[in-house]
Amino acid sequence: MGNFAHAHLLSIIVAAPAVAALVVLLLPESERLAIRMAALFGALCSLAGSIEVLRTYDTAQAGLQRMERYALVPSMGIDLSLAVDGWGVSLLLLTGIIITAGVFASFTLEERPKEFFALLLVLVAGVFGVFVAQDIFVFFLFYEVAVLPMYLLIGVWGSHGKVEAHGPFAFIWKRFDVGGREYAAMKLTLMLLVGSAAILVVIIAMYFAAGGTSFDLTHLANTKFPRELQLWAFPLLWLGFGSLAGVFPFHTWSPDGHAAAPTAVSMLHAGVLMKLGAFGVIRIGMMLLPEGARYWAPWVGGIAVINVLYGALSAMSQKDLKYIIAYSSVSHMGVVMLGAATLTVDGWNGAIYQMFAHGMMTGLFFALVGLIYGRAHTRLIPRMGGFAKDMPWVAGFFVLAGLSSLGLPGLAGFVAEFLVFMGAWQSAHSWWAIPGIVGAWVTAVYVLNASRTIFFGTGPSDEFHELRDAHGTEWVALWGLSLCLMLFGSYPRLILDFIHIATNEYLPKVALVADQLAVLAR
Amino acid sequence: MGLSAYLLVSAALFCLGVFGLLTRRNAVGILASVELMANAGNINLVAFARFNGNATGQIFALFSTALTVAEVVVGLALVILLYRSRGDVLVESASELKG
Amino acid sequence: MTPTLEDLRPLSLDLALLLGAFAVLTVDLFLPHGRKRALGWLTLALLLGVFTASFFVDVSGPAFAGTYLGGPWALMWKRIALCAGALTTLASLDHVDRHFPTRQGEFYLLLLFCLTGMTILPGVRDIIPLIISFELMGIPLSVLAAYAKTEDKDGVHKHAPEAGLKLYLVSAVSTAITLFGLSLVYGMSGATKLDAIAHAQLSPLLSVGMLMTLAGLAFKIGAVPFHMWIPDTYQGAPTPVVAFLSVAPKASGFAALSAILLIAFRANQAPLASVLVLSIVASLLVGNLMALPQNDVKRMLGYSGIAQVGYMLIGLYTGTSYGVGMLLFYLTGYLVSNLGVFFVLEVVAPRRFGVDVSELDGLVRRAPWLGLALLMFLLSLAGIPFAVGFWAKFFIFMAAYRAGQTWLVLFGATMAIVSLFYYLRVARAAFMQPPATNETLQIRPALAAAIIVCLLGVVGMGLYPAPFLERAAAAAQAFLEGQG
Amino acid sequence: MSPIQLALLATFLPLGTAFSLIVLPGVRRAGKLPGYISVVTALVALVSALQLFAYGLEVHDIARVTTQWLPHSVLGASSAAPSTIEIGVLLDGLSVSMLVVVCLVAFCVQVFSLGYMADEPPADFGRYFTWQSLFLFAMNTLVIAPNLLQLFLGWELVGLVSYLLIGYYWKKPSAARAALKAFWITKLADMGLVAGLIVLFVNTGSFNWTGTVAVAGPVTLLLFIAVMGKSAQFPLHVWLPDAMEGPTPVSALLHAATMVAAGVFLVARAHPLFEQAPNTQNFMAYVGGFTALFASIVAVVQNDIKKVLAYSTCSQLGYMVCALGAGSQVAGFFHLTTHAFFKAMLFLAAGGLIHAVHSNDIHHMGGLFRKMKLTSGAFIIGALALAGVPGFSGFFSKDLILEEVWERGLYLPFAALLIAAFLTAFYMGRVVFIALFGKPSEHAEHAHESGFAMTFPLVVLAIPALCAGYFGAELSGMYGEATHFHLSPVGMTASALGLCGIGLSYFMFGAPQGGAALRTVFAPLGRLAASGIVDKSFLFGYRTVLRGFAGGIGWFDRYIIDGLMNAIGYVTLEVGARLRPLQTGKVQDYVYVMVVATIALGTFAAFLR
Repeated sequence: MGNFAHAHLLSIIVAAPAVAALVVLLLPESERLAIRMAALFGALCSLAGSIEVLRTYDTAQAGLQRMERYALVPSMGIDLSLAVDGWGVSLLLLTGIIITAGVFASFTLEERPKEFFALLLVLVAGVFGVFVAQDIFVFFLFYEVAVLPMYLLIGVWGSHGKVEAHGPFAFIWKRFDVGGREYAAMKLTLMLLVGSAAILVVIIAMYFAAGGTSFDLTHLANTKFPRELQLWAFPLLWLGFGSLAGVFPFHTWSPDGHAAAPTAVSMLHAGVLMKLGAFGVIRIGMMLLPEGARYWAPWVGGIAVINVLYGALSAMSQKDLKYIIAYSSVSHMGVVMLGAATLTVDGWNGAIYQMFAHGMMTGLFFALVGLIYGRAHTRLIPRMGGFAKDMPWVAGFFVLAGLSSLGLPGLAGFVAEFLVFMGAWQSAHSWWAIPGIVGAWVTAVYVLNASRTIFFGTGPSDEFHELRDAHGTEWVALWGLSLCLMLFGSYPRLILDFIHIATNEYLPKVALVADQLAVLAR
Repeated sequence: MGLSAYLLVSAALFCLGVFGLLTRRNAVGILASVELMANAGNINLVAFARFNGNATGQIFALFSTALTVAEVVVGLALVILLYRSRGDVLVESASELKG
Repeated sequence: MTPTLEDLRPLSLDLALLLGAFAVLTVDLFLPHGRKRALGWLTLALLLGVFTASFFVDVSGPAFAGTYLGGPWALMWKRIALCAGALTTLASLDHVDRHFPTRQGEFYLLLLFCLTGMTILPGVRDIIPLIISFELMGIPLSVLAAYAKTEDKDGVHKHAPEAGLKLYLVSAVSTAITLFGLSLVYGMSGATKLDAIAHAQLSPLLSVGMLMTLAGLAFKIGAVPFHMWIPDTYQGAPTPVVAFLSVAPKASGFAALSAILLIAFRANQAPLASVLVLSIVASLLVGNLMALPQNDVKRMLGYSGIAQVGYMLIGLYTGTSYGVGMLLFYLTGYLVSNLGVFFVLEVVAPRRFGVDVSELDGLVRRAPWLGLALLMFLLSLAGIPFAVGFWAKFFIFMAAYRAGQTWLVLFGATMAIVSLFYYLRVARAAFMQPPATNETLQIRPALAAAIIVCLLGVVGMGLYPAPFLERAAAAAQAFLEGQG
Repeated sequence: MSPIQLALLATFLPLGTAFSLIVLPGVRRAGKLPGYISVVTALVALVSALQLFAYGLEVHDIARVTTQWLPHSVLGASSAAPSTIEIGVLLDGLSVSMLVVVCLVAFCVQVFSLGYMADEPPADFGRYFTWQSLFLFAMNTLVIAPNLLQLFLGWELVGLVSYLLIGYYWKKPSAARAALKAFWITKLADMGLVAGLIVLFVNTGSFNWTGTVAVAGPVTLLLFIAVMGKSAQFPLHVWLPDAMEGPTPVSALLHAATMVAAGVFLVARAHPLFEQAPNTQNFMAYVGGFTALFASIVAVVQNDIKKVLAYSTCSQLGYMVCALGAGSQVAGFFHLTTHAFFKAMLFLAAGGLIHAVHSNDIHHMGGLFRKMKLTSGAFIIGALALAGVPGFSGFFSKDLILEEVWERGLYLPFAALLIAAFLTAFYMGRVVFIALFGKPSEHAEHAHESGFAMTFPLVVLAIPALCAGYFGAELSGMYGEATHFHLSPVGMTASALGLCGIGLSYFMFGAPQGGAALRTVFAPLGRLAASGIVDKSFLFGYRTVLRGFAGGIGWFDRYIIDGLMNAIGYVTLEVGARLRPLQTGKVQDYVYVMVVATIALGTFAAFLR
């Protein structure tokens, strides 16, 4: 048994949530505790597996490890092949942490917990799958599985928030229930699937260009695709995956989606799912289409810079707490994309680390926001004030998450942002670093301003009589994520060493030629 | 008489059938028009058989006739059904399912 | 060449079906009222028996001097037809027993005739039996569509005659057009064998004939612009019939189209290709866009079916064995998904033939597993992973890309997103709305079994499509290589 | 214990304390216990620091240990050895001296806080000492940094603690705002530090301050921007006066003695870098000189005793920056040291006074000298040191600065510093004469001498405030070249001006019926200061420009970008709805369409061919 588990650890990590989902579905609705425990068990299994993968990853050997391969459609070369590299190791861990925290944060969910946890676990199985899939087709399958449950999760368990109709398109608002959860769910699903459609086209194109025999990532990575194909395919991948990563202007599902989503779903979605998009851009887009990546890198970086500043400024102008955090995700995912676009070691390290750091940070944020919303029954910041009196810990955690998001040293966000900015300065477009740094400051402005308005000053007013601090299982999520933020902020090598190994292995295939070209150009 | 004459007749018959199909309001009339169209095809088959020098066309025509007969039987049954449900056999009146 | 008994061997399954049909007719005469339900079971047993037999009886090889050609291709289609028939029978048992208790025999008889046409058609290599078997499939459908007569005791089926009439009239016209076209084709080529027609010189009159033939066949599958009967008929006909109607003519139509287009017209495709592309684009656009504002689920499914036909036509359009194989696979996937949706509708609204979206409100609260099944069917139709529909679309796209039609892939993928909107609308009603009534849903075991089989098909093929896929590809290859 | 261990002890013990207090709410709320724990921690740190100091007196470069913090490599770089980004401990004269200053002041402030904060509710009291311990950790991290990266880590952390402690009274909206303002403005300036670090690293491959750097100019300029923020140089000084919303001991520790001096420490640390950038140095000298002058002018008209001291801190930091700009690491750092002692003492004493009268206004204090002899005495010693009266520590360091600036030929800053010296003496005199000797106010009726906890630190701090100047040679030897004090005309002038300032203030505020006429001279100055032009520009920049722009972006995103996305969906739906009437329901129409379509497709096919 032990040997079996060891040999199929990756499958187990992916399958554990799926199996747990099935178990949850089979349990009767009345057995709420059993349902929760099953969900928790599934999440914990994956987390433990992720930690074990991290522990046993052989850094000396590097490369892909724990390869598992099962034929799926042999005639077309589709294999269910799983393996883990330095990036996978870290992102698996992130997913494990977030789902565990997510389950804890919504442990006491009252409304239809059975379906909720089942969908949540299915989604997470998809996420795990994406991070370990070594077959581009299977990658895509898992990607879709990770994206789709969102529709129901938001649509059924989401919350409403009205958006006023203004501007030239106001008449459309009247037709749509803008701000409603069903609107948000539909918008999110459709926008993300448009991206999927673009990805699908490129996957097919690459498959045939590589001989039409295999979808294996390594095989494709070793194929030199014609320049023409790379040039048209890369932007499709970038925008396709980018729509999930919140790349401007395809980010607009994010504020509505995150605002409407229930706590655990926001945590997972902003915490892990958006990373899938960025991961896809790097792992599929840049690594398989290096020439395209180099050609489009200025665009990727330029848009990412817009994302960083635009997201931050948009967040600043919001009054709805969830919208602020959602826009901050857009801004921070810009940092990831910026790091990716630099095509430097530091930039890529930073990008992956930012996924990791932002995942935990935004997970913490959404856990807190859910908690505040659950007690205050409003998300409008101007109505709040002085909440720290009744919920001091929540205030503290909120500030902590904010500090991480603005890149305070000692917390995980700093390491990532610093690396990305360093990478940006080393890249061919040094100026990218400047808006990036400014974006971090704007983040400081809006995040701390929000926490001041919500928690500090006089108050709370009489209408908020249900305010109380976190309790029960909520503590686990909050403490877990906070401690992770501090741990990975002060000792980043815990993860960064793994990331570095993979970056060192992958980047030369993408970027070294760029340097050589630059030399030639001079 | 050459082949083209037969073809012209059949084409005319076919067009006549189409015309009737589009202009008749009575379901029975429409059925008759469809028969005209089908028989235009039959004329073709027989004529071609004659000019191609094999009998396959004639056999085809036989089958085709049988086919149209079967069709008309069902069609008339439906017309009766229509009449029973609405009291007339105007096809226009059967237009509640739309959009 | 005189026909021998050996000529009947490749057709043994179809003959068995035909004999079974007569058996049903005979038994019907002796069954008292109130016991007619047994006919359904008899039909089901027959279909399952034939289906099982298809794995043991060798039905390959030519018959009647090459008029018929048995082989993997014909066999695959036969099995698809038998599955569709068996599932429809299973789902119709209660419906027929409740609504037409005295007319059960005819119902199953018509169904079996229709199926016989379907099973014979794919192996036929001559235009005369082709059109005969095609009509054998087609004519009973018109009757079935209008099967719920006005005097039905519930008195709510006044749309049924309209649905039947529309199907019938358009069908008759299309038959006439096909006949006229085939007569021209025969005239210009001097032959009725598909292989022989392929050698004909291209002439204007032949082109006209080909085009008219195609137009007639396009009507059956419901490709734009020959699609207009579909939504009306779907809305007005009894649900189990519609379920069958949504797959049977499509299957036959595509089998016939493949035979005509890829064998008979294989040398003269050029003028047809552009027409086909127009039809594909129009089908995808019209089907998807017009499905968007529909409130009646069956009507919406009608339009969505038009869009699905657009995807299938892509496979045909590529003309490659790969593309045709994927068309076959697509059809298989479409069959289980689409039947599944209609069966769920039958559970939800057994008395009415039109089903408003709001009737599905809160379905998942009233019957969780039914809701889940509905969701899977819808996702499969929309082409979402781990449901068979995804693989189907994916492979169609692969085929299109391989044939150099990158833009079709992009267009098709985009339209798939549009389709998601209306499919999710149904899912939304089932999952997000509060239930309209607290009435518990009666799910008859037979119907439940049919739904479960469909669900297993959707999920099973979604998780592990390889065997089906490889069979479909092999069948298509055999077909194009002239091995039947 | 080895020096490294001592340094780590002094750094991480406070962290341990802070962390334990955070995660153990029971201990944190246990009355005075957290205070005692924290004080003991600070004492241990102080002892360690003193021991290190003893080492340092003998061996200037004690030890340097680093460890990899982040992996790093450059693609295509030929070097086989992986380059890394490091953190660690560097112990040399400069860092151990600073360590002593930090630990000593922190210890004194914490002891003082035991008394000053005694009335706070237990939870808040615990929180206060948690942050105090955290500060000690952060500041020590900064001090023992072996390279600019770690210095930056500490730099940001002290900024964080500053934010937390200014916002200690978070229920007061003004305190919450002040905390925010301090953080925003220092963070704004820190962008320069981040950029500087990155440019430095990318060009040299390390964060060290040694070695020749081709881009020294831009790097130092960027670093200096951060210094301006942290050390409250004009125009980024606006947060410092507001920071006085924090408890007074916090002001003493963070916003007078140590944290704000971090900027000066940075420049002193990175002296080798700055030496390579004469332009930056000149710029620094001018900024420092102007700040010294400007802040002392504003200080003259303040009535809030903490605001006076805050502006005075600004002004003195200006001195230090100016000295560093003149290229004198020794002078700048020496003044940092002396200033830390006497300014901390001043603040603590002021805290004692405030505690006694429950008001910050100097006019409410009047005549406290008689009631609080010890506290007032400490205040007076501090004031004299600050005014640069010969014999007090401030005299020596200020003298050294003026000399260096004069020698460097920076006459304009020199003049500014001289005037500032005069004004410093004047405003300190004003405070002393009004608050300690002035007309007794009714607020001060019940005032009495503070308890032991609040007087003991004053005594401890008074010693270095009085005598630190006499050890200038030894101290400067530790962190630069040994500089012996000598009388010079420059120093004499300054001292004379200082005495004049005191005299003038006595004449105006101390003497009975002091020259009211002379006060009118300062009226325009007062109005200028009260208008807060710099503050208002910042407010305008934030409220109108930044928030306005952000509002615009938010609107654009919601209603244009998102509107477009919605429009796509809307158009699709609308097209579908508009197509519906085509399906007429009349079967003849369907047939018609079929026929026409067949003909059209035929024509199309024929045409294509």
